Amino acid sequence: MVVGDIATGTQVLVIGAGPGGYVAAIRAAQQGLDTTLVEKDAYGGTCLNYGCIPSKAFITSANLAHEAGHAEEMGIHADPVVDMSQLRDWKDGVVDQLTGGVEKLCKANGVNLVEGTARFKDENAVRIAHGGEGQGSETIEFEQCIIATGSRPIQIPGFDFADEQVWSSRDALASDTVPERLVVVGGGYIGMELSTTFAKLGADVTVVEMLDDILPGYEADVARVVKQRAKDLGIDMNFGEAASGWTEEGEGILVTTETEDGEESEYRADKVLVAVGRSPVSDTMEIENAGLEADDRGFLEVNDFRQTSVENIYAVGDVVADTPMLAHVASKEGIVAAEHIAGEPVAFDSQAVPAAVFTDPEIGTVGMTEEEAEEAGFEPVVGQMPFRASGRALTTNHADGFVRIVADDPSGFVLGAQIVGPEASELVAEVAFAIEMGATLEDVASTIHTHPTLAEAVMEAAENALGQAIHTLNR
Amino acid sequence: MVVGDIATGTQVLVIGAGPGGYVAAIRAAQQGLDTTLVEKDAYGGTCLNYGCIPSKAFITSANLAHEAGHAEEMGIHADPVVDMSQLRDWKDGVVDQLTGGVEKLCKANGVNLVEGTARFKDENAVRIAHGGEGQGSETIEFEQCIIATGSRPIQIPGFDFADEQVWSSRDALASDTVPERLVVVGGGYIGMELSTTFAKLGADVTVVEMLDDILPGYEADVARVVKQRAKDLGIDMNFGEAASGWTEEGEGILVTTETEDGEESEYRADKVLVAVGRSPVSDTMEIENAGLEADDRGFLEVNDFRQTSVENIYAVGDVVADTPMLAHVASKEGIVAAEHIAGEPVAFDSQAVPAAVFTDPEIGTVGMTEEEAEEAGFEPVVGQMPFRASGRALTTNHADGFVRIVADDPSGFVLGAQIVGPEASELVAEVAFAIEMGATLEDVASTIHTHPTLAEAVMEAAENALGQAIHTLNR
Amino acid sequence: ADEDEDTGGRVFAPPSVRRLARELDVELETVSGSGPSGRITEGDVRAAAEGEEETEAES
Ligand SMILES: Cc1cc2nc3c(=O)[nH]c(=O)nc-3n(C[C@H](O)[C@H](O)[C@H](O)COP(=O)(O)OP(=O)(O)OC[C@H]3O[C@@H](n4cnc5c(N)ncnc54)[C@H](O)[C@@H]3O)c2cc1C
Ligand SMILES: Cc1cc2nc3c(=O)[nH]c(=O)nc-3n(C[C@H](O)[C@H](O)[C@H](O)COP(=O)(O)OP(=O)(O)OC[C@H]3O[C@@H](n4cnc5c(N)ncnc54)[C@H](O)[C@@H]3O)c2cc1C
Repeated sequence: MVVGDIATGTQVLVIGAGPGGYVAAIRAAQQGLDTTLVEKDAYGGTCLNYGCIPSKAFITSANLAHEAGHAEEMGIHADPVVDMSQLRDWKDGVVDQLTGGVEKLCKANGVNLVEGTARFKDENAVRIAHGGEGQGSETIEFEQCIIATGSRPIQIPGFDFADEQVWSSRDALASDTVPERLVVVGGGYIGMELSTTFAKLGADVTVVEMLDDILPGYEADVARVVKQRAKDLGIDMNFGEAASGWTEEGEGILVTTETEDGEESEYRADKVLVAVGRSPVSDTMEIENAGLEADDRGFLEVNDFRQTSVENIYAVGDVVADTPMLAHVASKEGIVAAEHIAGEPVAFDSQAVPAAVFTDPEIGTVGMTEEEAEEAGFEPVVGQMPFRASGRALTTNHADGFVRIVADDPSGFVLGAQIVGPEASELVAEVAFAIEMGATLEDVASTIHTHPTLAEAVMEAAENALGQAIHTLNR
Repeated sequence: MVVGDIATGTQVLVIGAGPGGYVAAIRAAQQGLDTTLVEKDAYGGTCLNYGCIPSKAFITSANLAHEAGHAEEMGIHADPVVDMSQLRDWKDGVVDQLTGGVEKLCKANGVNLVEGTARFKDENAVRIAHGGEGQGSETIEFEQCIIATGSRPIQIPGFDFADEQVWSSRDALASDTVPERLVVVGGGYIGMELSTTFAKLGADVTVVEMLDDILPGYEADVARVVKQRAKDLGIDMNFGEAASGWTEEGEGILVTTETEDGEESEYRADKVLVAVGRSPVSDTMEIENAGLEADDRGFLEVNDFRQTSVENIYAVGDVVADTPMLAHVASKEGIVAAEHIAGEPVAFDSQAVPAAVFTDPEIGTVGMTEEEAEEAGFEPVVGQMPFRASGRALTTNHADGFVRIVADDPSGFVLGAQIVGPEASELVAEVAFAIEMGATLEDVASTIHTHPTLAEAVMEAAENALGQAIHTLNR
Repeated sequence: ADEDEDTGGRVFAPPSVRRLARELDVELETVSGSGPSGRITEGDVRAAAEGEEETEAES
């Protein structure tokens, strides 16, 4: 046990062990740098503990149970019951396996692990406050630092996550019961993933969204496929309404919303999940002591190498301004920062960042939409393949949605894709790779794709853009 | 109704409407060529009617029912019952939708459709015998012909597909009952796909294979993952035994096998499925009248443009020698033949042909194995990522298997991949594309892959080959 | 697209080529690609780097 303030030194100090920080630390150690990783809560950060992983575990089980219960068409007669506390335990097991893995991988690569909260003393040292009482503190001096402190859910007035009726996404994913009635505030990707999941698990779900559609940022025809399915699942979606507060009522609660014109509505519920976005965590480390300043929303600005305004201090992940708050962006930024410190000729030069939404069906997008391509000065040509014309999609009984590919004319360079449908999260990988490679429509169209697979739809969309699709009519 | 022999003419005549023929016909028509497609049985050929599509439909339903019934770990309690005749009807519906689609697409592209059996009169004409009696016959003169007559299941001595106890894959996929006990002769991909499917649907399955492993042609560590799972499903696998005959016994049958040393074994069953391979169909068209000759196994030899020894007669698909008997190969060859006729600068120049096996788990392979790369004169470097280290795989509860990528050292050019695990059939698409693009390990490794997806494992395998994997230890 | 339009920093070169360009201190924007549709290849970057050296040696 360490008591009193002792000082140690490290070449690279990484603050936060989420997918930004632990990846940065491992890569730094792989580059031969003496590396220390500080984490105040749990290895794996938001992603492994409260985000990507637990949500996808819940989604798998909810999908399987729901699908099996609704597959009479395919000859399957079943009445699945989900034991939510068993599901929670299984999910916890998956999380433990992965976070344990992260810890082991850090150690195996020679990363020094320190538990505690890091606060800057100056631009070359942090003080670590350990969690337990009387644990004393520790000063760590560093040559370079990588800040990877991530993000937290945004709270809105009138809804306090401390109340047991008010859920953050983290609370929802820790639950071992399914509320009978769930109001979800926010129709973004986290809100829609959890709405779908809880609806499939048997909750009566109501979504309240301030804007006029779900999944802002996605094109209307992409969102429409998910919205239609959500409707079919019985999810009640209400637009143009902002949640203003809640009160207890009988056994449950009453959630109040308000339109811009001041019109009020009330929704009965047992829990209210607030999923209106996440804000960066830049206020836990006394960054001002290092001469750093966050922007007005709390983000840190960085250059192509992920350096902040203080040259030897880098920032990666959700805390960084201007890049999407996604785990794989955090990891990529972590790699860039670590390799840059090691003197490698790297930069965050990705041409496109893929993103997935694990709703029903899934969404996978990468690069530019047709509109964005036009705005960027390209002359976009677009090709589309509906999954209802895909043999593989029909045999999986999931044939809603489409693959759309956007390219430049006449160069044929692939610029983007919007995919909504089965395994969209996986299918987008090929297009992301095509974009990074500077590949053309012809490259994609003339590569043999295995039959019968969903990936054929990517090829068909490219053929369609070239006016020579086989399984769909060319315009 | 046409009676008597009338002669019509066409620029391009395509014989057979499987994935080789219908794709060739559509593409030829798209090139502005006057095109006629002759089919004696059903649009879509083996693939859509009796192969790829019906098998995958059965697999989907069997998987869903079986998974839901074995997911207590994830909290799902269900006892699914599969109504086999309902499943068969659903499968038929999918097939009808797709074959109807093929017919529509042909017409929409301006392909003339003719029903009947084509036989060569000479190298510029075929006679069409129509199916019904008294339908007369028709002569079609052509400038170019594309033969796409496909393949049929091989029969072995002692097993006649005409007997109702003896199943071809086609019979198995037409069944509306699940035999209590099923003996499967042949552990190739069709045999193993159907063994797994019927085992999950409740049959007691015994596989008899002449060689000493299942899935000949796949590496041992790839086959092992599927074999282990087959064992866990209760499939009894017997190697080094050739099926020699069967007799009726009581309600069922008794299948006899023999080892090389003459040792006999007997297996009780209700049906025996013979899946020992397929042979080309080159004997339905009197090819000798066109001056063509098949090799001793019945295949037609072709050049890079899919021309046979008779310049204006092309051949594509299963009937062609030296390329794998796969639907997507047939389609690619069809496109090459059609475009070559149209004068386009094409050739069958694919660097690698991906292939998938839809067992549990799936297999997806493309390009060279490590051994093949060595034999070809490369200095292979190999990278691997086990799915048990993949967050996405763990959240789907399917974490058996791995992604292996093979590349050349030090150029880094990607040469191949062997994938066994969840969605392997889809994941192989990215590597196939990388090979066609002449991409390097670094290109794959530094492309951002969405988290959490299985496709990340492809990136990790590439990183592993470069000695810098994050989620698995580098050697 | 028109050659002279500013297309938001998009470069058409594989990641490995982009890295090589940084390693050899070559500005990708100044390299004309010899690949399909003008895609920049490893050879283009190496040639540009050598050209640079030659120019430097001459001056
Ligand atoms: C419900 C949900 C679902 C999601 N699904 C996806 C998805 O499917 N795909 C995807 O890409 N993204 C998803 N995300 C987003 C993803 O979780 C984040 O983008 C990702 O976790 C960001 O990684 P990070 O390393 O920047 O930060 P984090 O993962 O937030 O990790 C930051 C870490 O820093 C620690 N820390 C903070 N301050 C200090 C300090 N002063 N000292 C020491 N330690 C400190 C924190 O305890 C935390 O562990 C999801 C998020 C949620 C909430
Ligand atoms: C159970 C099973 C599962 C399979 N699964 C897959 C898979 O997952 N992926 C994959 O890639 N492949 C799979 N295959 C193989 C695939 O079906 C074949 O590779 C593909 O069908 C070959 O296409 P083709 O066009 O060459 O021939 P076919 O599809 O066999 O079509 C040939 C057509 O020609 C017609 N014909 C023949 N002679 C004449 C004549 N003289 N006149 C007029 N018409 C004629 C026939 O009636 C037939 O319709 C599977 C096969 C089986 C049996």
